[in-house]
Amino acid sequence: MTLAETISSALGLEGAVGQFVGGFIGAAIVGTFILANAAVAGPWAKRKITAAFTDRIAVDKLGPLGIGIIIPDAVRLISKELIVPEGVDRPAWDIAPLLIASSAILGFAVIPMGQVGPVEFQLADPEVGLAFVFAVASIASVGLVMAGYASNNKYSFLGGLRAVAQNLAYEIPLILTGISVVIFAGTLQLSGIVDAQQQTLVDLGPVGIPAWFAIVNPFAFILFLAANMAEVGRNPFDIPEAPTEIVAGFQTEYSSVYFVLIYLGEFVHIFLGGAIIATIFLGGPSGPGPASIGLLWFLVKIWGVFLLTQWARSALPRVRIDQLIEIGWKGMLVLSFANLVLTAIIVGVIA
Amino acid sequence: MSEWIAIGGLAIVAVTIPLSMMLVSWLLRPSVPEQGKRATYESGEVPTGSSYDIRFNIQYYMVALLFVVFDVETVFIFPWAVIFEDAVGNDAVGFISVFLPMAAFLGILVFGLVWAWRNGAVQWATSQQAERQRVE
Amino acid sequence: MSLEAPEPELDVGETPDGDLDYDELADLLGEHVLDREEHVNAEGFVIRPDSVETVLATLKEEAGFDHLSCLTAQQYGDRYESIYHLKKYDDPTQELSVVVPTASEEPVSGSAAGVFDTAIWHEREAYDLVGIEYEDNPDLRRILLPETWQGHPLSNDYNQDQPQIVPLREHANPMEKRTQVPDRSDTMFINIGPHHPATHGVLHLETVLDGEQVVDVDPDIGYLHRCEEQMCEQGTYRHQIMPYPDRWDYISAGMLNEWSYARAAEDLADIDVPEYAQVIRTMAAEMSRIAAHMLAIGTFALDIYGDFTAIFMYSITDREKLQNLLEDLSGQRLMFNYFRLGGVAWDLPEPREQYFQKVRDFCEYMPGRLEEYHNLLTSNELFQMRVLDTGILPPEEARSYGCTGPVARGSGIDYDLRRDDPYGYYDELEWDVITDDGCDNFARALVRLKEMEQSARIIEQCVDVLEDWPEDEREIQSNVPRTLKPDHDKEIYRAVEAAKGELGIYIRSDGTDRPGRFKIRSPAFCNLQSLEVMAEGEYIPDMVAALGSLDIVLGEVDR
Amino acid sequence: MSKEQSEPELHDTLEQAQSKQDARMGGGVDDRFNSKLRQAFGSTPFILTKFDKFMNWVRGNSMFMLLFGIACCSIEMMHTYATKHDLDRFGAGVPRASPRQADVIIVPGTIVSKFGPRLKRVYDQMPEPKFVVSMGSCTISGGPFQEGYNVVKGAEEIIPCDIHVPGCPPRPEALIYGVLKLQEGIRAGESAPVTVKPYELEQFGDLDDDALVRKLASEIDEDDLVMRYNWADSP
Repeated sequence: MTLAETISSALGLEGAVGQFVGGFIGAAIVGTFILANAAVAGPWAKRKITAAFTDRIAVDKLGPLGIGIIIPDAVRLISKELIVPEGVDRPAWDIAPLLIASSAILGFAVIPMGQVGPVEFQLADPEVGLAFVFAVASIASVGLVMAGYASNNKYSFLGGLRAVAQNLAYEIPLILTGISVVIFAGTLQLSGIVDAQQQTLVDLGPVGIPAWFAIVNPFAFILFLAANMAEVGRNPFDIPEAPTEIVAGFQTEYSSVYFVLIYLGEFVHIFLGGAIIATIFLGGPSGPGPASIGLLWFLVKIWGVFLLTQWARSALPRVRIDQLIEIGWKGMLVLSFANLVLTAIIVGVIA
Repeated sequence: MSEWIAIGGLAIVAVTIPLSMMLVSWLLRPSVPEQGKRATYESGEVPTGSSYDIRFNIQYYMVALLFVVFDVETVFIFPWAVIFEDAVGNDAVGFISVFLPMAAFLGILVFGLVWAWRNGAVQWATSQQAERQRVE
Repeated sequence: MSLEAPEPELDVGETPDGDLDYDELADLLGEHVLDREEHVNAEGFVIRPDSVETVLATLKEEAGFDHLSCLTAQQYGDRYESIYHLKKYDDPTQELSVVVPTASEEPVSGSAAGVFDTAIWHEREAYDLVGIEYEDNPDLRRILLPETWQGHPLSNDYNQDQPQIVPLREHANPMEKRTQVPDRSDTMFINIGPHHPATHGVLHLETVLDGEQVVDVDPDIGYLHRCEEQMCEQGTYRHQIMPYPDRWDYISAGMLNEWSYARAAEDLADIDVPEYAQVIRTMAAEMSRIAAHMLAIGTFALDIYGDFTAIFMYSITDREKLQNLLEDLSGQRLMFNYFRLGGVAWDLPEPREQYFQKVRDFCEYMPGRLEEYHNLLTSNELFQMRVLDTGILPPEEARSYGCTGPVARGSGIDYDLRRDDPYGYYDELEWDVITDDGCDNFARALVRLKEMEQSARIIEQCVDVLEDWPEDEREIQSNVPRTLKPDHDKEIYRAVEAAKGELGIYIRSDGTDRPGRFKIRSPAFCNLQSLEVMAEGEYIPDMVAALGSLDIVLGEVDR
Repeated sequence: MSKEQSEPELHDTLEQAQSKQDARMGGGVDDRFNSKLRQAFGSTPFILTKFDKFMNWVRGNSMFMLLFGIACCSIEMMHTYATKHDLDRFGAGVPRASPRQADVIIVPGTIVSKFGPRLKRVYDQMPEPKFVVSMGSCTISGGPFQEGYNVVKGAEEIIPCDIHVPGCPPRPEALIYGVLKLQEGIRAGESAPVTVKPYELEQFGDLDDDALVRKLASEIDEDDLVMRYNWADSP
C-alpha cells in the first residue's frame, strides 16, 4: 500500500475524494521530507563534510555542531534583494529555477523510501516507475539550459551549453545501465525492483549477503555511479558551473530566492540520484533489523551517495568538456552496451 | 490510476514549494535600484555585445544528432528488458528467440556507433580557427 | 654545463674562460657603436635609435645574447635613454647593455620587437611610464595605465596632481584588429577578469572564443599598478626601499625579493656582506621559495579541481608552518622586511637550538608531504589527463619571451641564477637545478614540486652550517654608513633567482641618497606574456590551467 | 514581481546622484533593510522591533563572501578561509564567485585608478543588504603606496566601508576579528551609511567641461561611463 492509500484509508475516505486527499497530503509529506533533507545538506552538511576532508571545522557556533546555521542561512538567502539583470529573457529566466527545483522534487513521487513503523513511505508505485524517474530527473537539464540562455550573460551561456553537452554524454549510458537492472528484476515498478533484491545471495552463517544488484552486478553499479555523478554535475563532472572557469556557470546572474531554488534543486537532485542508486542497486530501504525502520536505511544510503559526491568534490579534478564527451561516448556507452548484453546472456543462461 | 493522482499531487506540491518561497522572498526582500546594479555581470567589465546575438560554434552538434537517435532506440529496449526474464523462462519462447533479435538490434546500434566513431562524429569538434591560431 | 657536453663552441666575444671580450663585440657591431659606457654589471654600447633592431639581431645571432633580460627607460635632463640588458641563457654572467639615447623633443626609438618577443611588452611599459615611442612595435599602446591617461608618470615634467579620467566601457574584440584571421564570425568575445576566480587577482584576459576553444587571448594588466618604481625612487637606499620588495611578489616570497634589492644596492655601493648573514639569507630565501611554490601548487590545483579542495587546503596548512618559521625569524608573517643592506636585521631567534629543531622538523616533514602531493596531483590519472600536453610552451618561444624560473625550467631550459650567477651561499651547498622537458602545464607543476625538495635540502645544509658557526663570529651586518650616496651616474643591473624566475633590479645613482632611476625586472611580467603561445587553440579550462601553471602574481606583474 | 522591474533604467546624472544620496541618507533606516513585510509591520512597533531584531540576527550570523582577491592581503585572506583559521566557523566562510550571490565583499588590497571603476561595478552588482570589509592599510588609506600617482587613497573613496581592518597585511586573526565585529554590528542593527562617494561612475557627457574633458572628447563617447579622479583633492 502506498502512502497516498494509507492516508486515505486512515482518514476513512474512499473513491476519488480519498485518492485526491490522500494524494495531496502524502505529496505534502514527501515534499516536506525531501526539503528537510536538502535543507540539512545544503547550508550545513556540505560545509561540514568538505571541512572534514580539508582539515577544518566549519560552522560550529549555533546549535550542536553548528547545525543552527540552517535558519539564518535560509532566511538570509531568501531575504536578499532580487536583481533582475538587464536584458534577461523573461519569463524563461524566472521559470528556470522553478523547473530545476520542481523536477527534482517530483522524482521522489515513485521512490520506495521504506517503512516508518507500519506506514509504507512511498507516494505512488506506478508500473513504469523507473522510466518515470529517469524522465523526470532529466528535465532539470532543460532548466539549466534555460537558465543559461535566458540570463544574457556569457558565462551563463557557456554554462548552459556545457550542461547540454554533459547531458548528451551520460544520459544513454545511465539509462542502458538502468535497463540491465530491469532485466534482472523483470519489472519497471520500483517496488518490484526492490523486492527482487530481498533474497539472500550467499548465506554466511549469521550474516547473509543480500542479493542487491550492486553485489550481483558490481560492474553496472560502478558504471551507474559514474554516470550519476555527471547527472548531478559534481566533480569530476561539475563542468556546467566550473567556478574557476566560468564564474558560476548558468547560475551566475541569479540572486536571492532564485539562487536558493537552483541551489536547492541541485541538492535535491543529488538526493534523487542517491535514491535511484539506492533503489535499483542497494536494495532500497532494506537492511538489518525490522522492516519498520526501512526509512532509516534508505536515508543512510542516500546520504552515503551524498557523502560520495562531496568526497569527489574535495579530491577529484574536473575533466574537460571534450574529454567528457569522449568518456561518455567512447567509454561509458560501449561499456553499458557490453553490460546490457552480458547481463541478458547471464540471466538467460542461468534462468 | 490513484498513483497518478498522487504523482500529480506531488507535482503541484513541487511547484507550490518554490512559489511559496518566492512569495516569502517577495515579502522579505529589499529593493534598492542603483545605477549599474542590473548591468550584466562580466568580471566587472562592461560586456561587449549580448549573448543573444552571437552565432556560436556548438562543437557537439554531431554528438547531439547521434544522441537523438540513440535516445529513441533506448526506448525500445525498455519493454524488452521487462519481459526478458519471463520470456526466457517460458518454454514456448526460449532464450534464443528473445535474445537474438535484440542482440541484432543492439548490434546494429553498436555498428552505427563504430561507424560514427571512425568518422569522428562522437567527439568534440575542434575549432578550425583555434587550430589555426595554435599553429601560428 | 653538464659534463657530457662537448667543448662548447665559443660565441663571438666569448673568451675560453667564460668572460666577455667587449672589444671583440664592439668590432662585431662596427660603426653601430657610437660610444661605450661602463656599468657596474657590464659594459654599455651606445647606439643610434634607428639601429636597435640590427644591433640586437647581430648580438643575438652571432654573439649568443639570446636573453633580453630587461629594458630600462629613463629621462635625463637632456635626453631619453632606453637600455636593453642582454644576457645569455647559457651563462647569465656574460652581460651587455645596449644604450639607446633619444632626443628630448622627439623621443622616438627603433623597436626590438622583431628580435625578441618579450620586447613588445617591455617597450609598451617604457612608452607608458616614460614616454619613449618605439617605431615598429606592433602593439604600442599603454599597458599599465588606463588608455586615457594623461602624461607619462616617470618622465620629469609629470604633474601628479592633475585629474585623470578612467573609462569603464566595452572592450573591442581584438580579432577585429587582427586582420590575418579572415573569418571572425562564430566567435565570442568574453572578458575573463579583472574580478574572476581564475585570474588569481586582478588580471584581465580579453578572450575570443570559438566554441569552447580560445582563438585569441590578450592579457590586459595594470589593475594593480601601485607605482612601485616611483615609491622606490622616493626612498633612501639604506632603509626606506627595503619594505617595498616584499610587496612585489607578495606570496611569502618576500625574502627572495628583498635579496634582489640587497644584491643590487650592495654591489652599487660596494658593501660587503658577512658570510654568516649570507647563510641566514640563503636559508630564509629558500623557506620563502617553498612557501611561494606551495601556494603556486595549491592555486594550480584550485584551477583544475575547483575551490576549497583538499590539495589547496593542505598547501595552506604547510604554508602556515613555513610562515611560523619565517615569523620567528623576521617578526612578520608575510612582509618580512628582514634583509638589510650589508646583512640581515637580526640574528636567529633565541633559543637557537629550539629554532634549529623546528626547522629540522619541517625539513623532515617535507618529503612525506611532497609524496602526498604527488599522490594527489601528479599520479592522479584525471589530473594527468587534464594537464599533460596542454599549454605547450616550446623552449625557443620561452627564450624569446624571456621566460625564467620554473616556467623556463619546465620547458627544458637549464637556467637558474642561483647556480649560473652565484650569490649568497648557494655555491657552497649541494643541490640540483630541476628541469623538465615536458613544456606543458604538468611539467611546470612537477618542476615546482621537485624544487621544493631541493629547497628543503638547502635549508637543512644551512642549518648544519649555522649550528657549527663559532659564537664570536656571528656577524649579521657589516658596517654600513648611515647615509648611502653612491657615485653620480653609477649604473647597475643585478638579478637573483626569485620564486617566479629572474628578478632583476636596475639602479642608476644620481649622487643623492635616493636612486635616480629604479627599475624592476619582474619575472612574472615576462612569463605572463607567453600566455598567448600557451593558450591559443586550447580549451578554456586549459587556458585557466596554463595561467595557473605560470604562477603569476599581479603585484609583481604590474608593480 | 518586484518594484525595480517596472521602473525605467537608471541613468547617472549628477542630479540623480544627488537625489539618490538624499534618498539614501534620508531619515531612519535606509532602504536596504526595508521590505514589504517590514512596511506592513510599520504601525506596530513591537512586532517591527522583534522582526528587525530577528532579521539582524539572521544577517549577522551567516554571510556569503565574494571571492575577491586584489593584492597582498588576499593571501592572508585565503589563509583566513583555509585551515587553521577557518573563517567558516563563524558562518562566514563560503566564498561565491558571482557578486549576485554574495553578502560581504572583503576588499583585500590596493585600489588603483584602473581598477576603481571595476570595483565600483562589482560592488554595485551585489544585492542588498551588502557589507564591505576593507582589509589592510591600502584599502583604508592607500597605505605604503599612498604617494603613488596611480593609487586611490582608500576603498572608501569609491564604495562605502562598514569596517576597517588595519595592518599590512592584517594577520588572519585580525581579519577574523574584523568580520566578527562586523557581525556584531549587524546584529546590533548598526550599519555604515551608504553615501555617494567622491569617485562615482558618471557618463562622460555629464562631466563639467574643462581642459581634460575637451582633450579626451575624441577618445571617449558621450555615454561611456567614466570615473574622474581629482588627485589634488585627495586626502
